[in-house]
Amino acid sequence: MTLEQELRTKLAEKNILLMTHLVVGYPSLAVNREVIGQMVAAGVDIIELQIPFSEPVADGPVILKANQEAIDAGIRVRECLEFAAEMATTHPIPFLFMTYYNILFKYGVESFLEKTRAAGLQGLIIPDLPPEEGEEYLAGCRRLDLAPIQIFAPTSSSERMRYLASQGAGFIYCVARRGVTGAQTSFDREFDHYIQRCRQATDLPLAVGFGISSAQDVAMLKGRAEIAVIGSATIRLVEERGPAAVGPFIAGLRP
Amino acid sequence: MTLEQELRTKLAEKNILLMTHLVVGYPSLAVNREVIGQMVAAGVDIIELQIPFSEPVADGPVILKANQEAIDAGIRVRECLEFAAEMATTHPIPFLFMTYYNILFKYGVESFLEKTRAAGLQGLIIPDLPPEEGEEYLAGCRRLDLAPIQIFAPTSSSERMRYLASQGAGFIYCVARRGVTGAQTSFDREFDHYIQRCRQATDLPLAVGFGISSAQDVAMLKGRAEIAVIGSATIRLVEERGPAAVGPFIAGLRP
Amino acid sequence: MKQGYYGDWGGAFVPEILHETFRQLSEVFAAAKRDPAFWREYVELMGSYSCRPTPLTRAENLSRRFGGARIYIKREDLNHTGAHKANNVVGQGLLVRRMGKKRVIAETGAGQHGVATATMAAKFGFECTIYMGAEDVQRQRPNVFWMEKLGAKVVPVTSGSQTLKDAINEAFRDWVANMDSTHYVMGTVCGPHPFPEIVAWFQRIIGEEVRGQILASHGKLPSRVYACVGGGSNAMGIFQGFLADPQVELVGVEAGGKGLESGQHASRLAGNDASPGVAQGYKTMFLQDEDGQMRDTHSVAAGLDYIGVSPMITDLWQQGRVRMTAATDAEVMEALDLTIRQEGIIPALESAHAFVQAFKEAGTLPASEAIIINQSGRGDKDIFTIAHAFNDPSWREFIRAKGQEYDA
Amino acid sequence: MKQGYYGDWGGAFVPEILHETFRQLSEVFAAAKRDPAFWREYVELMGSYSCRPTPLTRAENLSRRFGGARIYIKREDLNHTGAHKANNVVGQGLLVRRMGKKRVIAETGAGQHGVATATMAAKFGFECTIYMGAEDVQRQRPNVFWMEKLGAKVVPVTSGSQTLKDAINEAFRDWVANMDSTHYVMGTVCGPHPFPEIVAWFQRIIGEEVRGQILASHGKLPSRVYACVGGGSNAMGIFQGFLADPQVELVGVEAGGKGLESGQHASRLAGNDASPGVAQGYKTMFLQDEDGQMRDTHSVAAGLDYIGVSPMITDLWQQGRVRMTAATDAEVMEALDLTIRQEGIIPALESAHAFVQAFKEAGTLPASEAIIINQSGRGDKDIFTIAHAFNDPSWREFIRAKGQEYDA
Ligand SMILES: Cc1ncc(COP(=O)(O)O)c(C=O)c1O
Ligand SMILES: Cc1ncc(COP(=O)(O)O)c(C=O)c1O
Repeated sequence: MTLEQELRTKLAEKNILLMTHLVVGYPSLAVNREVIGQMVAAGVDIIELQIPFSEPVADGPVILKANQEAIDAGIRVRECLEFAAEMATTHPIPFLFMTYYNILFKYGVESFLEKTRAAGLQGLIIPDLPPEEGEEYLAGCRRLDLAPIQIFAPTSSSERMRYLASQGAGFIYCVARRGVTGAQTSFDREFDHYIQRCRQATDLPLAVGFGISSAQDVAMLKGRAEIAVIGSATIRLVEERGPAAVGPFIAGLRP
Repeated sequence: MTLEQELRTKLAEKNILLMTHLVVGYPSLAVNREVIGQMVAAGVDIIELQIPFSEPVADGPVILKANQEAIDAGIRVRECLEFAAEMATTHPIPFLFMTYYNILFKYGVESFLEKTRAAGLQGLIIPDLPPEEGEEYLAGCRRLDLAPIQIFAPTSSSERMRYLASQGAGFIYCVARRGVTGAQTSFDREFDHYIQRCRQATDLPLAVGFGISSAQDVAMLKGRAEIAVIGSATIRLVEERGPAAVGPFIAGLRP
Repeated sequence: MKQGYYGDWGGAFVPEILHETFRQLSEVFAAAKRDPAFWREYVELMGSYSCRPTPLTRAENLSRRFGGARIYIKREDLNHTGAHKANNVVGQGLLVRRMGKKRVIAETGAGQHGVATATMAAKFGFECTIYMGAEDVQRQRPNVFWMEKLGAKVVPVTSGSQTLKDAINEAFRDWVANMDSTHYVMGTVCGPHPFPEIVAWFQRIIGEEVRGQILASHGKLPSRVYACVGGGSNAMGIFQGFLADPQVELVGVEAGGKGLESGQHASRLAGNDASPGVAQGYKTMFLQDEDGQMRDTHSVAAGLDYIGVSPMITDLWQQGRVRMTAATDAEVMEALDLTIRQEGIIPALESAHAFVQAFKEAGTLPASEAIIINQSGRGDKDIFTIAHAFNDPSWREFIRAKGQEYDA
Repeated sequence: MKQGYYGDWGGAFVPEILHETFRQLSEVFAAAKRDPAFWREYVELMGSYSCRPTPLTRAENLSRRFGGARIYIKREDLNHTGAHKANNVVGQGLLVRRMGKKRVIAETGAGQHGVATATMAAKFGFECTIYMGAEDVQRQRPNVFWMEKLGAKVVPVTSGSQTLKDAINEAFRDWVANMDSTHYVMGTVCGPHPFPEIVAWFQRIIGEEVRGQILASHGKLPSRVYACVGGGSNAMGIFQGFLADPQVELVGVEAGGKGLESGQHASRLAGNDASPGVAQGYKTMFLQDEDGQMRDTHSVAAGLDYIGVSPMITDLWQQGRVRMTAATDAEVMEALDLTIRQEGIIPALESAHAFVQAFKEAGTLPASEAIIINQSGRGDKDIFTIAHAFNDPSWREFIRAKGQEYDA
């Protein structure tokens, strides 16, 4: 079953899916384990595992700091792969890698994708790899049945969206607004128009990220997108109130 | 009797004359008075009274400092004139003013020279006033019978010396060497040659200054020059050992 | 070859949200390149606002001292704001005006590019924000002071190593949010396409001038041309005057820091510590670990203290067209001292790297030959660093006394 | 008129021991003036070592702001070493070479002329000693540091007010002892004849260039030309381009310090506190008391903080050819701030005086007219003074922290 099919199946049961995110190794693999356990138990549908990179240009302050501290604490790419394999084996939901291209490039794109597949992950999100630069990556994903998640932005033209969609699989990650991860998004008329354009450009499910942190935000997305992405919010929560707070928080998002 | 005649008269008795120097108002008029008393009693033949100026370019560190401290202590040109008059009246030897041209210029050259004459002084030494710039001054001196002492330097050509001599009266002040006041001069072959050139350029008595501070120095000048000039040496002496040391010092110079 | 690539290097690894911005930038730049009036306006502005053409100085005393080739110095230090950085920022300023944007942002390490950008922004009437590693803000306070007086907002970047690369990341983060109003004035021939091309295009003014100047002065082409390589903009600027002349050897000099073996340097190409990578939007040789995490770099010259290097330089190096070497901090201080004393010229610490290598080689060339050193900037802005590096006791005393004055 | 006089002013009031030295200097200078190759060599050197011709910059933003005449700025700040001082010292360097002397000395106040002279000495291979008031050595440590790195000996002068005038006296004292080997590089159009003539002759390069530049840019002569006046060399330099054009009004700007009424200023001609005098070898208007003792002067700009003024300027002022005005410290800081922010140009504190007066008058002139401000130097060297004067808290903190670092 492809990632898209799996999501469609879930969507038959729920009117919106939740995708959560965490930075591997931040604050530690042990806490990651606990947080993921809470997420899965609270009904999360997909999890992005971010492999830390020293230059995370597309990320805002919360995730940036998490990347750095994980690296400073000594996390290695090899450990991330092992940890991802462990999670994918343990939990019955799709896992994705999120990272920057240099992590793949330096590892060897082919080998990295093979490891990803072997770990049981279903796709990857690489925000600094436009399809024009990703031939090897896209080919590898196709070959290995991994979903190379493509990203739409409000600044993308409709033509561009169609091109991106043609290169992607699984779902489309729709960046809700200008700016980096972690800040609030307002769901206004302009946003609606943007989502309409996304919808017209692709048949893939749409995930909307950037700044989603409450049941209200998630409710706003219902009927507009298929997947609500919760990124910085859980990292902040773990920092402030510990991993045990994650389950109730997630459960509360989709009451 | 002109200054030159007066000197010639003295030279009939002594084979070398002594000219001493002090800065009016340094350290105070009272000390000046005592020092001059000691000098005259010890047989000094001429005294230069330097009116302090804030920019004494031709003077070395000792006299420079004396100029400044006198000004800082509040000495005024008017007081210098009064003090000079008092000295010239009290003591039976010739007094000269030494100062820089701005003091005369600012006072009014004519009036200054008249005051100088009225005070009973016999001439002036103005080291920054070459004859080319001193028309008014030279004319005033001639009119008032004041000796505008001219200066020779080792760098003066013989032709230049003759020109300078033609503008001067009283005696010629021969700068012994390159440099400012206060440092030692060596009386070598070059010096002898210089003095010979001075002698050939003028019939006026020759005074030699710059760095003379011992009986030995004075003895070296005998037969070469008519006047030995003692400048910084007495200022230093007063600073170190007080005014009372001046008499014995002067007396010892010409044993 | 793929667009924006120089051999295997370059590209445009940008988040989708900037795709359109880059498209517009490429378009406006292409139009400007096609328009001869644009280059004329640029040259005119550099002539009336900065001091172009900058002179080519004969270094007679140094030439005599090394007793070989005649040494010439291209004087980019005489540009307005004191470095070749002006060439690039003024050019980009004209592009910004064409795009109708009203705000510029830039990263800066040593502060030179920040001061240059803030200056250009004041001149063109743009709003300006400069990102600068918090550590650099501390080290380069004089430049921060001037940027602020020039009306720029200086944002200290506290992430990562708090230096240049982190300032670049932070500038991208700003851009990603404000691309509609804002242009990111990249400071060197790095970053995603078309930045290397744009910056190199403006910096070629150095090479164009110097080619004519050396022919006029020396009657023939130089045998070697030396330039320091941080990002590579001053080097690409001067090298472009001679790329088509195979008899002219082009020599880049990287920061050897405490020595190539020490690990504390910023030599991407001359040393063996770098490997191919993709970061900050482009592919080149990076100083990174086996996982692809960027390493800390070191140089006495803040402007050379960077993890990556121009894809153009990497390509020319790979082709063998540019020879890459490195100068250590200690060699740099020595060359600086000598140049100041012999020629009355104070190179920037960055530029002094090029002098080191030229001095090593001048004596081995015949007197009939000429070599050119690109003096990318002036060193008097670096007084805090230079006086410190020379360990000048009166300087220490002066700063101590001033500090006490402000303590009171 | 007597030789070396400009109207009632000037002359050569020098001790006899220097008579021959001055004769020789006059002779060598006269020969150089007669020799067209000399001027050519000078212009060539200024073009290849410094950055001449320096540009004439259109200050569009300031022009718009004041809404009157078009403001142009002559960019002497882009000279090597950052000020018009280079024009003079390089010229005198060539004279020294002609005289066969091997050592130069100079006075310096702010340090600009000292740095310029030390630079020239390094370039020409002369020994060099710079006299600088002890107080200025303290205040201008960065310049002292560079002079020393350039190989010069810097002698702190502890006599008098320990500032510029005392440094001049001390330089004379050195010269009087060492005139055979040594040339005294007078820094401005003051001092005994032929110094004013020599310095003005070299500085006229500014006026010659700018006359052609303004005609090319504006199509006609400017209606006014503004220059700050310390000794008067940058002013004489630019004014000489227009002396024969009565329709061009020449405006000199002196240091108004804390106000002309405060007594704490250095306005010889714009104020009423100066009177004719003779000091430091020449006759001019001096700030002196009734006895002829020189007074303490004050200015935020060390280079304007001087008791006398060029006899040439005094004459032109007396003739009504040059209008003299003054700018206060406070006005200067304001004009500096505005110029930096509006044009991205940092004038030296000295130069900023000229900007003050131009700003006061620009709005009263029609838009068809042009005015020129002579920017004699760049202000980034003045950072210690400027940051202090702006009372910048981050700067204080930076210096405090550096001081503590050196305390440890
Ligand atoms: C004076 C100077 N030279 C060189 C450089 C290095 O940059 P690039 O290699 O792009 O010329 C810098 C960077 O700040 C600089 O300020
Ligand atoms: C930048 C600058 N401008 C002006 C002056 C004043 O001198 P002048 O009046 O001779 O130009 C100085 C003197 O140091 C200076 O450094």
